[in-house]
Amino acid sequence: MMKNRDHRLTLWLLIPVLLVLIAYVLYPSLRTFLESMNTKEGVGLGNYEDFFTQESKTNLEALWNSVYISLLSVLASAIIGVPLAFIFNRYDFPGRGFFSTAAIMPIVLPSLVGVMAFMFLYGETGLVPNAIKDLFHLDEVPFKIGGVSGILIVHAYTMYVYFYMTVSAAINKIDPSLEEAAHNLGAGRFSVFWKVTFPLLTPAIVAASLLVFMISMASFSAPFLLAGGFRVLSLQIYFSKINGDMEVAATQSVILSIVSISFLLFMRWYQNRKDYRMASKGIGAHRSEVKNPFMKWMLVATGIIGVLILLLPHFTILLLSLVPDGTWTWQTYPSVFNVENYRLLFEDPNIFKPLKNSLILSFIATAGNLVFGVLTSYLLVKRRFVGKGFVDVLVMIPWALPATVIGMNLIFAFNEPSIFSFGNILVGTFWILPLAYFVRHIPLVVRSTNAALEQLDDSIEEAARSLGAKWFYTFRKVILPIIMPGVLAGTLLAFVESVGEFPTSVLLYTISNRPISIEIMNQLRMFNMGQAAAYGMIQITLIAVVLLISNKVFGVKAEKSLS
Amino acid sequence: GGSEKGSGSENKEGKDFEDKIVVYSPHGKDILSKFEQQFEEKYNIDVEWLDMGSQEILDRVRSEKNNPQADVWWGAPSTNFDQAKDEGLLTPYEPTYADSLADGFHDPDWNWSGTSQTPEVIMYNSKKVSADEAPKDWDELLDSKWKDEIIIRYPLASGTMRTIFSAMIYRDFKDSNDPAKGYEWLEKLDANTKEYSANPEMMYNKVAKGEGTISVWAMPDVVMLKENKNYPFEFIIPESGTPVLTEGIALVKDAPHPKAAEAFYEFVNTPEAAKLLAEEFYRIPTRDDVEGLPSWITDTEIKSMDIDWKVFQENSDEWMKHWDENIKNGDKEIKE
Amino acid sequence: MASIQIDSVQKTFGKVTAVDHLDLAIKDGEFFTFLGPSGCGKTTTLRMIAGFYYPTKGVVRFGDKDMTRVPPEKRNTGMVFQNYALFPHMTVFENVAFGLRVRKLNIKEVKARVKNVLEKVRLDQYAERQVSQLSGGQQQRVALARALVIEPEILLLDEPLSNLDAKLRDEMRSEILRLQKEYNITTIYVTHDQAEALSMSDRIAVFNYGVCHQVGTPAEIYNEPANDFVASFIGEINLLPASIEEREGGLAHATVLNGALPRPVAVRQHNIAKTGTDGQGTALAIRPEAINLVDSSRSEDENVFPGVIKEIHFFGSVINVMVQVDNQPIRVHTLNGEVSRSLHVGSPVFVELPKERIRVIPMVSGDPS
Amino acid sequence: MASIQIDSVQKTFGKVTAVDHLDLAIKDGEFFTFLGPSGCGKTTTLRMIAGFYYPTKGVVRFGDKDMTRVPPEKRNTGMVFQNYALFPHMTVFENVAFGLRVRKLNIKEVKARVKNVLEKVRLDQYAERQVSQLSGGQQQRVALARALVIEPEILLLDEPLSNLDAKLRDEMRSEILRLQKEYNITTIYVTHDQAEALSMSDRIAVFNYGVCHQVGTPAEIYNEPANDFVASFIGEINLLPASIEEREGGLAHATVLNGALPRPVAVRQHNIAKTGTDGQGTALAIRPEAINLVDSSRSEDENVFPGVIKEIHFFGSVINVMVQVDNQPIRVHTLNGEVSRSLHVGSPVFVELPKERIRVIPMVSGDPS
Ligand SMILES: Nc1ncnc2c1ncn2[C@@H]1O[C@H](COP(=O)(O)OP(=O)(O)OP(=O)(O)O)[C@@H](O)[C@H]1O
Ligand SMILES: Nc1ncnc2c1ncn2[C@@H]1O[C@H](COP(=O)(O)OP(=O)(O)OP(=O)(O)O)[C@@H](O)[C@H]1O
Ligand SMILES: [Mg+2]
Ligand SMILES: [Mg+2]
Repeated sequence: MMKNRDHRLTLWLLIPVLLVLIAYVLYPSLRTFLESMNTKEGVGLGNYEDFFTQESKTNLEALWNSVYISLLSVLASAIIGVPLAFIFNRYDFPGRGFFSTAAIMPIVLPSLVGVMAFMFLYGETGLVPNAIKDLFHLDEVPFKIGGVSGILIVHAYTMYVYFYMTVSAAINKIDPSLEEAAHNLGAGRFSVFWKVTFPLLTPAIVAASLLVFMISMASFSAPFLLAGGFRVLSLQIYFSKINGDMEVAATQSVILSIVSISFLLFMRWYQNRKDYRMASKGIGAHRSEVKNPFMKWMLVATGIIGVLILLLPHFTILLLSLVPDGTWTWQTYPSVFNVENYRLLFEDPNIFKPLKNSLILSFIATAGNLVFGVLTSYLLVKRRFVGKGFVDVLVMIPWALPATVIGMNLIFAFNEPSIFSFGNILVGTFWILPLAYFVRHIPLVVRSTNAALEQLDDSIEEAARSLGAKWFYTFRKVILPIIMPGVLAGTLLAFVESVGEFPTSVLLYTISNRPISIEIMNQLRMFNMGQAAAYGMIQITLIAVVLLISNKVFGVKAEKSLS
Repeated sequence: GGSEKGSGSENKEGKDFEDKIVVYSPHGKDILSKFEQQFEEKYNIDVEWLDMGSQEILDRVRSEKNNPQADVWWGAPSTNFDQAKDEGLLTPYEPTYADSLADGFHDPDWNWSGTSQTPEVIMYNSKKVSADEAPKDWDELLDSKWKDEIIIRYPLASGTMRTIFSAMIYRDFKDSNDPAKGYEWLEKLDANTKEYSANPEMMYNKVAKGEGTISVWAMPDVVMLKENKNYPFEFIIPESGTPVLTEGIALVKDAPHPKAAEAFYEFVNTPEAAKLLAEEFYRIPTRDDVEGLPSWITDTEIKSMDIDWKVFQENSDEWMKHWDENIKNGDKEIKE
Repeated sequence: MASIQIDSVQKTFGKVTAVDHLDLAIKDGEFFTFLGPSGCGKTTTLRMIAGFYYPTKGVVRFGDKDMTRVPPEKRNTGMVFQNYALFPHMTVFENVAFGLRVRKLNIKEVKARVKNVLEKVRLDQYAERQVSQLSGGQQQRVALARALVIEPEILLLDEPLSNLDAKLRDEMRSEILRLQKEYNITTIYVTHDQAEALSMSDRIAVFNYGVCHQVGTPAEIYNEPANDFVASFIGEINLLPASIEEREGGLAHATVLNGALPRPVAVRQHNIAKTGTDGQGTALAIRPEAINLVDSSRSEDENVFPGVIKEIHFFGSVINVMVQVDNQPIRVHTLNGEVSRSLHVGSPVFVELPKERIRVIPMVSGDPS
Repeated sequence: MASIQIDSVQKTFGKVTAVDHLDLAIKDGEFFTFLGPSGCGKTTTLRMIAGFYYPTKGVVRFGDKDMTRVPPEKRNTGMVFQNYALFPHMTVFENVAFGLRVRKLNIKEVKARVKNVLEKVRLDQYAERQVSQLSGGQQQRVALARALVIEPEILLLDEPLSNLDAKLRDEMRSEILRLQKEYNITTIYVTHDQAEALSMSDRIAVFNYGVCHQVGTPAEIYNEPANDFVASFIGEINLLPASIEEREGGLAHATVLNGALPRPVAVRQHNIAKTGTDGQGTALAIRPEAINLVDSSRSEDENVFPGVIKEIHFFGSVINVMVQVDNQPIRVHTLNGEVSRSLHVGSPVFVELPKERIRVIPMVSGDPS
């Protein structure tokens, strides 16, 4: 028997969460683990032994490279994301709304086309280095990206958004009187930021760091495209798989997950040392008025220039989409522009089908993520139960494993009827893809919601309950509206990622639900760079429109809980 | 044979076909739509196709083993098919035109048959390198004058490159049964290589823009890029002979629409189809009875390397793994 | 039935024991006050009654019903949180209406009741403001209104008036009392304002370090404190450690320790507290306002001692005079009236400690101040 | 130099005017108190001095320096926020040490000073706790310690003791005063506790609706209130709307309006406030403790009126007696002493309004209560 109703409520909430996690995360992942235990001599840890004792040490080298690149990626993303979030949320200036939305555009970049855009921009024959070279009559291009620096730049570029979004959501929740108190005690702008604002953002920063660390560990396109031979663990997995060594691939995946999860545990420990609930008395939220005009405009200028740089790859894709095939091959700069690529695309009567598919799939998956994520996060942050750490780890696994592995896990698990699929074979049906997106993006919503909940004073919930509100009512009317910005940050990220998701899509899509990323990939495979770019532009526009609408619709609501 | 029960629709020739067929193919939208349209016109069978890379098709057919979705797998190097055959993913089928296929162009058990052949060639940037300068044979690639001029596609993920690299090892291996010599050769190539590109587009781009000037690649692609997309590329068939890949077609085991699948199997390798593929899509046919082929095929003399693909299939994974772990110079690619 | 029974309740946070072996019986409709120094466990106890904390040990009952583990929303309590806990995303109106909406009242009634209670807390013009745009006291009143409007069976008020000015406080007090009597709401009140506690409460419990020292009516607590902690916590008091000696005819004589006073002091036998003197001795306790400043003509009377004025403090209507009698400083309160104008620092006076008003109580805190 | 000059400062939030045309000159080292009802603009004014708000109009000066737009960290003020604003991610020690660390003191001195101040606020055992694990009053003391430890030039205290019990409050008060005198810190204090305001302050400013009604020493404010708002806000007072009639020989006679009292009341000419009576008339103001309850032998004396006891309230050391004289209820305070024990509701008494202690003041609030 349960001790009391409160525990019972926790249990009622926990059951569905656990069911979903076990069915769609744990069970498939166990398949990977079991796979990794297969050796030529039967079941055992032989593959793990090989991993560490291998003569050429390529695996260890890859592991080490992955870890340090991931750590550097976290750092670089934070350095871009946190200040941008700060600038766009603390200062008001003309066009702030536009720029703050534009700042999340990097995540909209279709992965392959996006990295290629980088090459066109900053590679040895790229536009920017050559433009500088020609402008200043240099003999050599002044710089070019590639190798580790290239990977880092692309990572920082695409992943700072996680910092930007979660921190933006959190920054408005900080009681300004805390910063005022620090100023009042004599702390300058800088030390207030470092000693008060920044630490108070810890939940958000931890959330983002986790997301970025893990996604860099599992990142594929950037190391693959930018440093073909450079060894990182995610590539090793891919090559093992291509080489047909499924057990080795599985072993490497498990090790990658272990590293990622260790990082998760470390971050959790770090965060739990302190308290971030703004439990100060009453509602202190008087918006701070302190403004130093010079500083302000400096920051604002930095912000705007930053956003412009961030949008360069998008412009490059636009440029590529306007250059007809075959007119920009050996030339340094393109010379012919027209809408030929778009014309070719739109000749296809089915052009809008993948768009529609992507939207529907992403919508279904994201709706699931929203409900599941908020619930799970609430359990993790505000409820006490045994095995919390385990649930926390389960939640992050889909992010710790490379996307292809997730896809394969799902295939293993659902190409035969099981109770978790209600006795159906899911592989080859419409539903497998939304399921995959859902599983992949569980951590996004959970993490960003965690960050918001972590800052919420418990007595707000208590007040509602003592006024007679049932848990669910309280949750809907009080907690949810207050944490909305954090939830939205995660949900939007999940949606955008779903629309662009490639690695699982390619394994699982069917004729009836072919999404947009596959279409782009196919264009690329047929060497239609221009049309791929045109498709990319359509994707970007689509997501931008969705972002804009959600900003308009939800923004209003979220704004209220910010004041 | 009309042994199928139920839902087949009557076609012009009075055979019973299912009314639908699913094709997995890496051939791309242009080819697939064209053949879809022609096939539907002729047989009144609805064609659905999934367009994806051949490795992905293999993965997918494997993963759908319990619940096959596809009927036909059209287009992949023979090595891929061999692998699928070993895993029991294919159904044997001997087409009506079996006689027109040379022995190397089909599986001995007819698990697959070839539709086109792909000779591997040395490709160069014709704006930077003249035809005289260009290397004429594989071994010339090792000349130090090409240091940092060679850009090749990262081989592990590419069937084409795996074939070329394996062939280089195989040259000596077939006699000595020892890959050491071949490894040595690859090491020297590695020393001259500036960069391994992750995908073909990057490689084309870099060679076209002159970041490097030489590469090795499949001949039909080079022709296509040159003729269709204006790339400044030319190719050279290595004098000592070159591996020629066979791309084929196969039927998926337990396919839901086996009859229609056979019809499609036949349809895409008729002489007319082969000619169309050659003319519009730069594919060299395997059938020896195709008339009126374009000049770039007829004018080129291909010296085919004699290869036991069985040996290839058995060893190439290991060779590539060795290359990846021991030969590829990890530091080199990060030189910037 | 909303009487509250707290049976040997204990609450610990890790190693900290916030409440220890607490037994309380609060009657239906009673106005009950928790008094005690900062950090003594008042809020913790309230929160256990509201259901936000579960006692580590012990039972909480409402009437006959064991409520120890019933969730807060099933308890029908209204609470004003010490930190207000207003909903930041709602306006004043929405905050106050929340409890009514939960109870599915129709919109018209909700409006009417919210309007009514906002008028009572003088915030009717602020209904549409966001709560973050209110001053501290205004926020506190919103919290109060939110708890009052649902007319709960039990009202838990954690320093609900601490940020209000005296006048408003007065009005709010009457309002709370009126409501409490009208609907017979059992009320538990936490305050640091003793005047408030004494004037409003039916009964008072005095806490220290998680332990309850005395429960009683205001007069009991004030006039017959159980020990020196209660005596010195409520109001000002002169505590003279003493030993009781001769007892005869309802009278006793107490010798103040350390020879602080020149003569023994006469006390009434019935004013000696019955509770055992657990080893720390006894003290004479007398309120400053009970002491009379008399003139030299009475210098030989019982319990009259000569002294010198050391300090005079002005506290509004009362004047606080510190008189040094031998080694013993004695605090005397006198009204800010004509008489007091003649008092000056340094002048000699006589103090009379009327024996009726001296209590003899055990010492528990070891620190007679 | 830390005198503070506030010159015709105004602050509006949207349509709300929180502070209007405020002029204040606070002297170096002065202990200055803001008094006023909830929402009258005290916090807003403090925040303008601390630099968190910029005045919509007007200038703030420290000494001769215009500080209106100087950022807060350059002002060397220490502030206790009404909502505490403790850093939730720091322990008690870290919170208090923050200001010292910012000033780059060496670690040993930081430790010593924090320890010292924590002892003063009785929190030395709590140094390593997270602030969320403290009770309300403990949190408030952390806030206080944090502001005191930096020994700023200007101390801004926004109800720093509202959640403390009377004893602790007393100790904290002395501590604040001691520090203030020792380091000559200019202090601005917001409180709702009048006794506190009266006993601690050098001068007091009384606000209402963003307007300052009177600035003066405690005695001035208490004994010579500028108008009925000030009079009734500070302490209790009897206000009798009256018209002043015959004036002769330093004496005047006032007729209480509506015939509430049977006879005119004698008042001293010099007790008539000089400020103009902006149209709302004048009132007699007399403190309850100034009124004497006399026996029938004096029934014919000047300013003695017969009445009946309506209510008796017990307020600790003081007893509040409500006497009905004709139509006029009159509030009288008397000590909880021997005399008061003979008072009973319903019994007739005589009240004397000593003419020395009656003030005649203008009425501005329109609501004499
Ligand atoms: N940010 C704001 N937006 C709108 N109105 C505000 C804002 N801050 C304060 N006010 C209003 O200004 C007035 C003065 O507020 P202030 O906080 O100065 O009051 P206060 O004197 O400190 O009151 P209390 O004693 O209740 O704390 C109040 O009526 C309040 O509602
Ligand atoms: N969550 C907690 N963790 C650890 N200790 C706690 C916690 N909550 C309260 N305490 C401690 O328990 C004791 C009692 O706290 P409580 O809040 O009940 O005091 P209180 O009587 O309400 O005091 P105040 O008048 O200052 O509000 C305090 O010493 C406090 O520090
Ligand atoms: Mg408390
Ligand atoms: Mg205030």
